[in-house]
Amino acid sequence: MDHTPRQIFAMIRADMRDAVLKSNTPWHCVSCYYCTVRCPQEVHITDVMYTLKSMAIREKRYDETIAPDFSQSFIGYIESYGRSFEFGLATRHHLRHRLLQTPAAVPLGFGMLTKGRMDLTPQRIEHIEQLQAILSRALELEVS
Amino acid sequence: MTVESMSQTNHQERIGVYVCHCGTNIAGVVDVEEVARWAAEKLQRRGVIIARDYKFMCSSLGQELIENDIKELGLTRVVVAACSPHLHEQTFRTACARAGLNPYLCELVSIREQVSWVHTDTAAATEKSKAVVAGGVERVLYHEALEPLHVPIHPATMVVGGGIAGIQAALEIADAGFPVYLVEREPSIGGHMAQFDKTFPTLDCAACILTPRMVSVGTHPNITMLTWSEVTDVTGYVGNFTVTVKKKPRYINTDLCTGCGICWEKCPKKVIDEVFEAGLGYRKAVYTPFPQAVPKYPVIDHENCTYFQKGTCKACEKFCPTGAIAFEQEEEYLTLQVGNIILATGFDILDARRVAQYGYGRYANVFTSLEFERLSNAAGPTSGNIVLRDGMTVPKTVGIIHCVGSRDRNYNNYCSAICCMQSLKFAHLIHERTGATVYNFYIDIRTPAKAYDEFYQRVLGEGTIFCRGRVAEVSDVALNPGEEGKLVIQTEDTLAGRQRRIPVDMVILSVGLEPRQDAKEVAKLFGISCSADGWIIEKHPKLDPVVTMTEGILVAGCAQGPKDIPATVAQGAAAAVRVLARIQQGQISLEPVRASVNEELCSGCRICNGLCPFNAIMFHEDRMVTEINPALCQGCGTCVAACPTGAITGTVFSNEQVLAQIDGLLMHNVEPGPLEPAAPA
Amino acid sequence: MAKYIFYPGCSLTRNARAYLDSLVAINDRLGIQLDEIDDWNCCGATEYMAIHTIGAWALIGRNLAIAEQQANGSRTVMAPCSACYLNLAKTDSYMQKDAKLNEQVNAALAAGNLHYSAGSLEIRHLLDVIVNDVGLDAVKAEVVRPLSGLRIAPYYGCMIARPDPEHRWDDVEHPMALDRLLEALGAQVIDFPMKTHCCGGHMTQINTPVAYDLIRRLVHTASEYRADVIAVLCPMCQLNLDAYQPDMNRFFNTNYQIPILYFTQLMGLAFGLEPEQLGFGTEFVDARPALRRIDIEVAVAETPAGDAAPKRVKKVKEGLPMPRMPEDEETS
Amino acid sequence: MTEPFEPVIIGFTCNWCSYRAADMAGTARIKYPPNVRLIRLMCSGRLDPMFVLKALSSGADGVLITGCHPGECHYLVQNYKALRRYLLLRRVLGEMGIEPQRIRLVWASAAEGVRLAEEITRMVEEVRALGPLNWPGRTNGHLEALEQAAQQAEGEPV
Repeated sequence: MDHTPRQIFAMIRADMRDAVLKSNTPWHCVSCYYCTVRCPQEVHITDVMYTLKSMAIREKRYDETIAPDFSQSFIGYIESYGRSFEFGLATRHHLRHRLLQTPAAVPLGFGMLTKGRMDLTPQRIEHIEQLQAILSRALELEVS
Repeated sequence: MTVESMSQTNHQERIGVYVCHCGTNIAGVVDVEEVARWAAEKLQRRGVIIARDYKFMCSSLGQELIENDIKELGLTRVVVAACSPHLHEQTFRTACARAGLNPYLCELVSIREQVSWVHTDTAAATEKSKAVVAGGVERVLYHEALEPLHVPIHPATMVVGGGIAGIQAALEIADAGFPVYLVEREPSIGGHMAQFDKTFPTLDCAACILTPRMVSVGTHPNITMLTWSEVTDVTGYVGNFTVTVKKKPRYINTDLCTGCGICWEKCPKKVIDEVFEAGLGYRKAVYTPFPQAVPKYPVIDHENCTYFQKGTCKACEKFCPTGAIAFEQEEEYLTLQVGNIILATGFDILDARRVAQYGYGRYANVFTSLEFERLSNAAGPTSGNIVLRDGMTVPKTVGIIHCVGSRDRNYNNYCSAICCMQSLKFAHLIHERTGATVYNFYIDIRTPAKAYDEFYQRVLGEGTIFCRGRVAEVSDVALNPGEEGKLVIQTEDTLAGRQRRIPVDMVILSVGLEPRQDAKEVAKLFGISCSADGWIIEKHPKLDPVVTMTEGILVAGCAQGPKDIPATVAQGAAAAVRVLARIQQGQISLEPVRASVNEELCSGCRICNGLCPFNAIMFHEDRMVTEINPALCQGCGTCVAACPTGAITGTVFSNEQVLAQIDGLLMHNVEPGPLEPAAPA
Repeated sequence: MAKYIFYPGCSLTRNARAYLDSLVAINDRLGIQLDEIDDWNCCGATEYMAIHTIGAWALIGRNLAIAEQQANGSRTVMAPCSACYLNLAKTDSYMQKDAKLNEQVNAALAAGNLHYSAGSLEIRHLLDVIVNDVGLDAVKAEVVRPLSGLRIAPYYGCMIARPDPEHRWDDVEHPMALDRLLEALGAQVIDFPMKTHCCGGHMTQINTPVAYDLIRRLVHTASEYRADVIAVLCPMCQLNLDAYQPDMNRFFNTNYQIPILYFTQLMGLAFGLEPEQLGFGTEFVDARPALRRIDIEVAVAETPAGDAAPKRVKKVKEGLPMPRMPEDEETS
Repeated sequence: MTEPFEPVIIGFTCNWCSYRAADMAGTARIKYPPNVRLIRLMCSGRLDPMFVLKALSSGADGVLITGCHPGECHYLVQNYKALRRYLLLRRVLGEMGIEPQRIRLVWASAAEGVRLAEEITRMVEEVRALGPLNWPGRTNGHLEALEQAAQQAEGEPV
């Protein structure tokens, strides 16, 4: 995390747009919402972090790529199948960003498969075309 | 600028209109010159013979302007368009009276609070101002010359709350020679101040400076102390309140009791003292809260007394050398007449359990500030030894967290005003008595009063560590070496720009001040209002801070808002002076807003009879007419609105006045052609 | 039988199979009937919102819209996964409060011939349903094999009690619902200070050292408090604490062995059901040693009292009194 | 292009709570539309339904009635009487074809400047949406009304 959330807010106030969107801080947010409930000024900090992430994606301003890529892979499966696909996500993400650590992750993946906790094929919802229509309309609304 | 009406008419009323700029407060938004010009021209047929605008109508020059016009132009009515009548109605009425015009023939309409301060568009604000002026002109035509009502002031005063504010107020009035009833719901007076050890910034011993005052109250011939008592009912009005006070049974015959203390020595029942010791110490079921208590007589706590709960014990009775134990006592109700009431009901502290992330109630060594006051007090449960909750271990590191529940929309949005200084005082005491390392976790340090910042600098010089940033949480989770067995304070040091985990032995939460839990009910009982936060609202936040909107009810100390001891004492004294002024006048003049019945028109339907909560309406069976007692009438006008025959009329707010004002506000009196003003009734 | 519209979420169909199996196993005993949302889609977890905000709301909106059509005799949507629960609840709440958002979501849904009237459904978590609808007395009545002697750390994770848009929980920092439920099962529930701290979320995929540290502080604290088991109510928490516990041990050179079980599995055990019905065996950290503790009742009783007592000293006899907590006030 | 319709609303306030709320809104510089013109009474209990009828018949498009919150009346219980009259009046006006949104009762304590401003804003928006009060016989600024009103004020009950 290159800036504390407080620094991010100070930077927003100082109009340091580029630096804010390039910061990896929002990508370190795990959405635990502690900040949101503890903020004495009732700022919805988690939601602000989401907004910063989506702005950075739209403007392609992020320096580190792991987290944005993970999110994009994740939603790619949703857009194709309507459900998340852990096996595909894990393998794709590992091969792309953690090639060297992949051997270490094999036992975990193997365990997931043998314990019946992961599928090799994705599940697809019945009306995927309906979902895709909704999502593409949403995208139009977002960019307009 | 002055605009005189072009043609003088023979109207029987001659009205002057005065539009105030209030510097730029009004003139910055409203085109005041245009309003005056318009009034002179368009309202001329309604009797306006002169309209002026002036920089500050309330200044002596502005008032003279009106006075001169009354004298020279023979004005019979005056309309001032300026600020709220709650601010300056009296000013302009007095000006009229000086010039020989009955003060009730003056009408003040607000174009500041209701126009320039709430609107931004000049054109719209100017138009609205015209309507407001027209409403005032139309209304003033129906004003009557009235005389204020005079009410005698009962010389006795009631002070509710026996903390330092109430003590100060009671002593000031009593020393001036007038009787005071001091009502306190706890067994002793003294309030929160009696719980403290030292007072900032001078570090005087609280007991040393408070005890003499308490003794003076106890022995003062003009003060009747009613401790262990509560006000249950208030009726009447300024000068003449009737207050009912419930005296809870002490179960002690105070005529016989010498306060020797044998009863509480012998009492077998020990209970946690949640009030005076803030839950940190014990007391017996028969007790005085602290050794210097005034009065010295104990009370028996009915809930915890073995005899009352189980039917046997009476140890206190057996050992009492004077036979003062009186189990048969019952609660008693006193009815008292007083002229004024001062509310000095104080504050509560925020329930620290609400801020769950700081672990109060879960972690033994998290203390509230009030608990720490008792812990550090030489007369407290540890005789002033600063130790952990095990009762013996001296802490080596202490973290003091500021602003707990204050300046936070999740709890209280306001600053509690005293916590910074209190925390600095704690830091000093801990450093002095234990040599422990002290951390202060603060957002901002606020030390604005005399010698406060110097105290802060002194504490800085003593080596206390300050860490700026709101603490995230307190936990007993050891993640790093050195954290085992400690409480860990997790915070972002916003000056260093990084996260810190600081292990400490003791955490003190500087909790915020809150209105008393029953503040709303108390306000209702005394007919006053509380702000959204729950503090009692004063008449004016700057210029009238110790008087409430209800005549005869005053406020002092933290009941009005968080404040330190010097400010509390100043308010107590100020409230007393206001009361003394009233008492010495002997009487007070009140607005002559009263209802009366025209017996000719009264049909005897009795619709109004049940409407008056003050019992001012009586019905004469013999003549079958209703009559209103002006001494009891409070002027609300509900009966006026209800009377189907129009037999009841109300001064200052008559039907004619209100209906005429509606016409004015809707600009009926402007266009077109000439119309004689309706003759005032 | 009380009927609930059921949103299982992607995890329950696979990696959190044990959660679903144990829920299905105890359903009847609790009088809960599950009516699964037809053709539901993923809630987007914490990822979709990071890419397209309106898309994320619409994605969730589709589930709500279908659920609304399906609502028949019940308007309560129940989700057992905290992230799903929060996404559904937050969307419903924000749509109610923000007219523009409401309009945009429905404009997107219209592309799929769907519409959702914000506020028409009530979104609740499984734990909330069990504690508040079924009730602890009813749960107690079903207990045939109390979990006496089993020390459980109740772990809520983040998204169930926070940000709590509809104020369904007693405290956003220190909730008590799961504690009370586990107590009703006869277990020894520890006052777990990390009960609402983060499990690491998606950090396992993004920054493993950070994730391992977040996992470590939970497992470490539970171990300090001598917990036999950590009870969870969210598939993400279970996955991170369980599947990544061995990796985390390798990373820090530690050897924590704390099984991570769904609270429904523990309920099933207390209700006398067989472990096989409850999805035991799919966990990475073996739960058998802990299970053995409650099966062999004698061994538990033989444990010296001092061992079972919390390590922390809460109150010394002659010390200063502790402040009274709301729970104390209720019981006194 | 025609000017957008700007309604005129007459507001009745009580001396102790809602007039002070209006003062507080001013002191705090809280903004609300200039369409409302306030009249001070001592108590909402003073509100004669005739005042409302008079205002509506003389050109107001809506009437706002304000007072202390229930239980906080300076005169103890008189705001309950205002409430009763308000409910009855709404029914009567409803039967006369006047939309219920044109008459509104708002409780505002002396501390609730913000709330009062919000309620005023909301009411102005609602009445603006309704358009001008279309009440046969309404005088809209003609003088006969004043004369009639003056006669009424002479003592004829309504």
